[in-house]
Amino acid sequence: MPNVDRRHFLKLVGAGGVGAGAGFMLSESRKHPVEHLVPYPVPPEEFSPGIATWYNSVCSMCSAGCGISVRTREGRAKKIEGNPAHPVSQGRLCALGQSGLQALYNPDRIAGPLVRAGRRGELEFDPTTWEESLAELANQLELMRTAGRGGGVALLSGGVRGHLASLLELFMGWLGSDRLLHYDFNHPATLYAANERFFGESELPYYDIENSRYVLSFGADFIGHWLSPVHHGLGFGRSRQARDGIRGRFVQIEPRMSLTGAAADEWIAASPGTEGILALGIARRIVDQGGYQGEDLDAWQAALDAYAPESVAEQTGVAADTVARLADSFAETQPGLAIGGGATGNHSNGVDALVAVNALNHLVGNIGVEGGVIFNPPPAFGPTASRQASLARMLELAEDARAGRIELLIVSNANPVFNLPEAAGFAEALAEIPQIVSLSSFLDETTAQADLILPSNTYLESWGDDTPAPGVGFRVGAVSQPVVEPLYDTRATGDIVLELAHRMGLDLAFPWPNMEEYLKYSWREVWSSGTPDPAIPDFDTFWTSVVRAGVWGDDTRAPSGEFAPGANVVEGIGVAAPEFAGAEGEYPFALHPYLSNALHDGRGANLPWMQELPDALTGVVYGTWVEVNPVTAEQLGVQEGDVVAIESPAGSIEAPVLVYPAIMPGVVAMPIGQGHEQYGRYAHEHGVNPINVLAAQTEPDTGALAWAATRVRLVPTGGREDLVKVSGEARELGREIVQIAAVGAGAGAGGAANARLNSIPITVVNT
Amino acid sequence: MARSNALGLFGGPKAALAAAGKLRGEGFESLDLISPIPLHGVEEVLGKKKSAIKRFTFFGAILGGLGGFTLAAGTAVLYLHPTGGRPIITFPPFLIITYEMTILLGILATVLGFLISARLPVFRERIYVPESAVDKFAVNVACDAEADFKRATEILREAGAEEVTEIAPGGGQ
Amino acid sequence: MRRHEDIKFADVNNDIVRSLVETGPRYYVTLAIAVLITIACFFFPWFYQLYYGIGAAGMNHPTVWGTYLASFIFWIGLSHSGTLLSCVLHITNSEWRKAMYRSAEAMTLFSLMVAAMMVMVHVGRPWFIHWALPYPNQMELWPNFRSPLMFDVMAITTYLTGSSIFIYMGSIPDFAAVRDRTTGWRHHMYVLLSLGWRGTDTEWHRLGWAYTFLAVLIIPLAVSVHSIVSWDFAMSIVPSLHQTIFAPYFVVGAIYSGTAGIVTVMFVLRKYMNFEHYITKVHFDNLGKLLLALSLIWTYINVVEVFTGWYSNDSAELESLRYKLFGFYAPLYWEMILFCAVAPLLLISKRFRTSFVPMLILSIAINIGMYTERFLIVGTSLSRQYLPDSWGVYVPSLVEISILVGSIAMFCTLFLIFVKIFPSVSIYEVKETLPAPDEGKTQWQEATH
Amino acid sequence: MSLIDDFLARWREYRAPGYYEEFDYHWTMTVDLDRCTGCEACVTACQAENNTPIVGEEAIARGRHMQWMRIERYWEGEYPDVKLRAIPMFCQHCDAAPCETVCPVSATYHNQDGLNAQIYNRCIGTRSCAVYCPYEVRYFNYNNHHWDAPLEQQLNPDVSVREKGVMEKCTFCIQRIRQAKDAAKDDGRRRVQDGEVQPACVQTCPTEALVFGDRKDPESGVSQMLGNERAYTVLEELNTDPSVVYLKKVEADA
Repeated sequence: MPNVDRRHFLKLVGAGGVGAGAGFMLSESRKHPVEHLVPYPVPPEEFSPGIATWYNSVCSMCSAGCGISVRTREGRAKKIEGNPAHPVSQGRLCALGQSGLQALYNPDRIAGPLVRAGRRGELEFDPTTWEESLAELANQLELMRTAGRGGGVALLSGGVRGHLASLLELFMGWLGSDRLLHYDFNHPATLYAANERFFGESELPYYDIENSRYVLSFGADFIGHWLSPVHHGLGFGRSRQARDGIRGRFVQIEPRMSLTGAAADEWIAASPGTEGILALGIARRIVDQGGYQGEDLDAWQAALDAYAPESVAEQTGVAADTVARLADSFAETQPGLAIGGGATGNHSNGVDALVAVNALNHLVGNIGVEGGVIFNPPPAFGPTASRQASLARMLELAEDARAGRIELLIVSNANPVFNLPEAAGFAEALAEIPQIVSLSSFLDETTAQADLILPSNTYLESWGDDTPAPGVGFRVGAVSQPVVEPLYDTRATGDIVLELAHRMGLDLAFPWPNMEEYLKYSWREVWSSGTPDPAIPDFDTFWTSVVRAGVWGDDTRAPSGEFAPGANVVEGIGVAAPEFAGAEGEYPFALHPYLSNALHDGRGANLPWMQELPDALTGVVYGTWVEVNPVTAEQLGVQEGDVVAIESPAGSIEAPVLVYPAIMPGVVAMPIGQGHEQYGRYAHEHGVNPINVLAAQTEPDTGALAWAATRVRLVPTGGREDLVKVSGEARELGREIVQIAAVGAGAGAGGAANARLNSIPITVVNT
Repeated sequence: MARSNALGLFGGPKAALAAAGKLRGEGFESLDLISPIPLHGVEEVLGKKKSAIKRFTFFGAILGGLGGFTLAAGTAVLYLHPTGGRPIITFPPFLIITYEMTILLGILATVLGFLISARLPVFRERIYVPESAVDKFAVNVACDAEADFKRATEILREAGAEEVTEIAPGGGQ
Repeated sequence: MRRHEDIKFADVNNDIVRSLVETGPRYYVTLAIAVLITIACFFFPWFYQLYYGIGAAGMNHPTVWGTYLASFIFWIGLSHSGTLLSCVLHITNSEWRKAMYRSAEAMTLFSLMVAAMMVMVHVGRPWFIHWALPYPNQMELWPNFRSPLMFDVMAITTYLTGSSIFIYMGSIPDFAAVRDRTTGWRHHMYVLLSLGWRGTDTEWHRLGWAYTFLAVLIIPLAVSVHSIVSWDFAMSIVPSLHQTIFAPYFVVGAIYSGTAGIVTVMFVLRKYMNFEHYITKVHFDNLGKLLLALSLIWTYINVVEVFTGWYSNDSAELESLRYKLFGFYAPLYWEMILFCAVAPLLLISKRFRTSFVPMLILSIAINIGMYTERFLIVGTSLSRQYLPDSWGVYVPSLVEISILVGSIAMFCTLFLIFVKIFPSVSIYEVKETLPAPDEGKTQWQEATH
Repeated sequence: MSLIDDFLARWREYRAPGYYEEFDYHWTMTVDLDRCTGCEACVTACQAENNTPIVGEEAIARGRHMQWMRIERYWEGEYPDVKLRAIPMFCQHCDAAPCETVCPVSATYHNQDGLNAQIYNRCIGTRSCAVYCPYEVRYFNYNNHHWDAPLEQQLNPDVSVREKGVMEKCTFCIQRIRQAKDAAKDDGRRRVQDGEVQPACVQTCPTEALVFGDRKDPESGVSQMLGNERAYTVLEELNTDPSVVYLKKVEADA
């Protein structure tokens, strides 16, 4: 240990709690001066060897925006846990969020800037320097901007919020391009549209599951991956068992049992795409039974006239008395909550269906009440105009590319080549773009097509901030700070953009040297918008405490006013029969793709923990399968492991069969996430990508991809592919392993269980 | 000649036993029968033999039993490792150790007893005829005086010895 | 070919010394093959496994024990007839024991050694296997004597010691006889081995007593050894292993497979060591009767096991039973029933019992069946335990199969070396069965002619 | 005569079942199956905390997964009246643990905290503990495991990485318990307070289905949960006396 005198050394060792034998260790270290106890000649200020340091930040593994605390030891990130102070995660975290560490320490990260050497897609790259590549790129952009061809630049990013989104907005604005798009496969575009139409709200509302007594979910796998799974999980647990004498009841309506369906008290299979019709059937029953007494009762009766129990039962496949029972118990049990999403929202009638679900909440008076739907204030910061791209918008981009209107495409942490159906022709369109720059940390399918790769930091190495969506009913902002030094020669996305702007001579418009300074600058506004606190006299104190806590918020909910939908909204209520790509005669099964719990939309496929995390419902790891009902399997003469071809009008893939007991006979389901051709050693050559057989079918209102609206046929190939599973027999055989109690038994368990303390005292240190 | 041995070789056990009986009747005390197989009826001729082996076995086994239990219980007490909610000193498993150790030490003590009582091993030269390991039966008589030796030789020859040799004391043939 | 009663004492010495000293090329070729197979099939895969980890074998999450443990039980079982049978017959003074007991005891010894090797192969870190012994150390820790595996360590140590001593004690007079007929290094070796034995009446007397005491001690020991091996399983709470009948089941199975093993060895010795006139139809007949009796007891215990399992109506027991009888490994189960319960019924016929080649085939079949039994005990029970989610299937890997073959070769190697050092037929006890030079027929000869 | 008295006193002590009359702590976990959704956040948390290796597809196909905890899934009924019941399964830290007695080298034993401890260094890999464990929660290192660089930088320095031939299993995050005890001692307190220590799985559980604490503290969260009428232990008939107590799932038609 050079540069460390004995006293200092003892102090360090003592601080590490391993004081015993230190003298021996010291003499040993002098004997072998080349061996370092700590691999730093001069230890950084922030840590002591042996003592963990925790940094609060924001999870970027999905769009929920959970607050996280990252445990670091000796400058390395060791564990991600939920930030107890963050209202979304409240100290908890999902599996995907925890494996963010493996994004950081992924062996397949791009270690430095690369420039294409061979032909496109041949994966031949030469290393280059930031200096050279940024100078060249900035030069090119500046030329285009001054020539008025800035509109030829397109920037396609993944789900981005907060000030990074603002920065991109600003940058593209200065370039003079309107082609700034965020593409996220899981973005609930139809939900936004339905809320806009019914509530007139542009933000997602807060679903107060925690205080609800009855949750009726139409296709929304809110515990698995939908919107904010960790927060919904908290709500689920507390609704179930945190209240004395009250146990929330959960009903899940979907054609294939999801994780939420398995956790629910009742799982009801409705024909794919008819969930909205079922919602209206329930609504009609509520209205008929006098459960709604609003002034516009007549309008409602008129709107719901077509949804008589028999016709609903016929269309949805749910028995009329079940519809009546659901309606009665939903109307009776207050506060209740109706949630719609997932496949329900991503069908040809998605927006209408979600409007119907919203209508249910309104009919029983659950808007703006605790345990119901609570509207969110506008986000604390960030751009207001949504740049989220629907399939239609992406198709437009592809069309522009084909027409030669795009000269330069910058892709940042988005993977449209993987996440768009092959039928959309996006990959072919990319070939028409003269130059593609990727800012991805990984060599994914889209980056493989790039001419220049400027690898960005992972979120654990970057500055950033976030406003969770959906929020929790009040304004929340969270700061994401780097928890470790960048591992490689990579730069944060924001820093790359700022650097480009500087090199383009836009110093006046972008006066901040780096992302951290930009954030500090922007957060002054947040500071001044809050209520003054004598404990926080100046911005620096504010900033330090926000970075320490990882989150800032104003935890008072605005009182909700009376809500009533407009007359034309009520009039327009109605859900058409779903439309599928592919005729029923030729393609007998509706394909129900779903987001894998662990791999999400495929982004988790390069994380070995996620690859080895058994699927929550089937126990399968590493692979794609097609789930069929036991009856269907018998009809097709297939059993588990038999490979079938899944043929749709848009394409064909092959996958082994998994006989799944909880799926409708006319439906087959496939998990999304596998089937990567690139994306590193853990991702590629596992499974297939069901997105590739989806028809480019859109929801007409939003242009969103209706990913649940494709029909397929299954053709046994005669091949075998044993599914890799961690579990054996999935039947209990009467062994009473999971024991069952009747409703009312031992309710309200665990008031004390809600103590949300971390095991180790958290030391938050600003970097 | 202070002392010498007369060794008679017989073709069969009956003759050898008869010779031995006669010698004994004549007052020769130091008699050895050397045979390729254990002879039945030796005791009737040469008197009952007693051996201490059974005591070795018995005490060896007792020692083994005590030692076995002590080993198991002592180990448990010295290296306290609570397991499976059982007491530190548990009888059923320790009795099995006791049982095995009883037998082990019983066996070892028996071997020791055998070696001691049979005065083995011996690696110096002793009175021995290799034929006695094949099909000859030898009677070895220790004689104190010349007269005794002559008498013994006579008896042996009378009993049908195929060959009688004189062997110097403490040596081979 | 000489008749048994025509054999002279000197012939016995001649024949047996010849078997030790005269070695033909056939022996060397056989030995070389056995050694080569041992190295190639046992040590090479084992070293690979030491390098790679137990993962070289096919064991997995529910089935953490596999063929190594099955082989261990098998070899321990095979060891059971030799010394035990020899002791029982010695105490009951059976004459027909005398020609065959030496090689039977040797079988015990070598199968125990191979079994001990299987333990080394079985454990994950054999380089620390000495931690299972109580020796003074600086780790402040001694083994756990509450463990059924420690019972094993103690029992097998005792049994190995006891068997070695027993076979050695019985051989001392023979070493002395051979000592006188050999020269060179052999002579020196036998001088040491015979301890200066002369064959005086006192020595014979002491040997007789000591030998009898040893026999008395070894009988309960042998019974305890396989009981203890069975407790490795029965002390667990694995369905279909946690059974009170396991100890007698194992002991009977062990004696059964050991007796079959003796038949095999007898056949080989008789055929290739030219001991036709010592090992006769009488031996095969008697062993055949014993085998028949054992097979019936074994079958009975198997039926009881199935019946009690079925009668319990316990989900775990039933599933375990169903899996064994009709699951993935069902063909092996029915093979075992065929070889160990059905085929031995042929032994009812005296003609069968006294025909050498059919007896050889049957004895090998029984041991194949008994190996299967041990494999099924490990493989099927562990695959189907209490939590259905943790069920799995275990398939042995090539390394395991190779090590099994290698362990058989290792046994053969040891046996081949044995027959050149130990008189594989007891010289003095065979002589006891012959008429003494000045006597008529022995009792035994009268009974058999 | 004090020698004899002393001997008798010790004899009685060592003949007492369980040996420890009083554990210092009696760490207990409760799992509310009515809250558990089977989302497996706990599985990843455990893997991250305890350096559980990434084994690869082939190893899993051969049944050699190493995650210390798993979610067991059991289907009940047939379509459309079908239910999936999930139950987290990890080392139950039985007070009468079958695995402890069988280890010939004392590599697994019961410590003063009521934990079923596994000493990796001492393990010789007989795997008998895994056979004796009815919950199938012991995992064996069939080979050395490898972390592709730089994934190894994530490894938790408080937990060792196990070599081939060694059995491993859930420890109730003993390293966290140790740290909490040290912290309590540094604070001059005698005992760790409720909520100060949580294993990784409990810490992360989004539905708060898992509760961890000291059973000896009557005020602790787990003690309250243990009093719940839904409390039961898995495979109770085997009398292993687990330290993991499950709360029955509530079903409407039960």
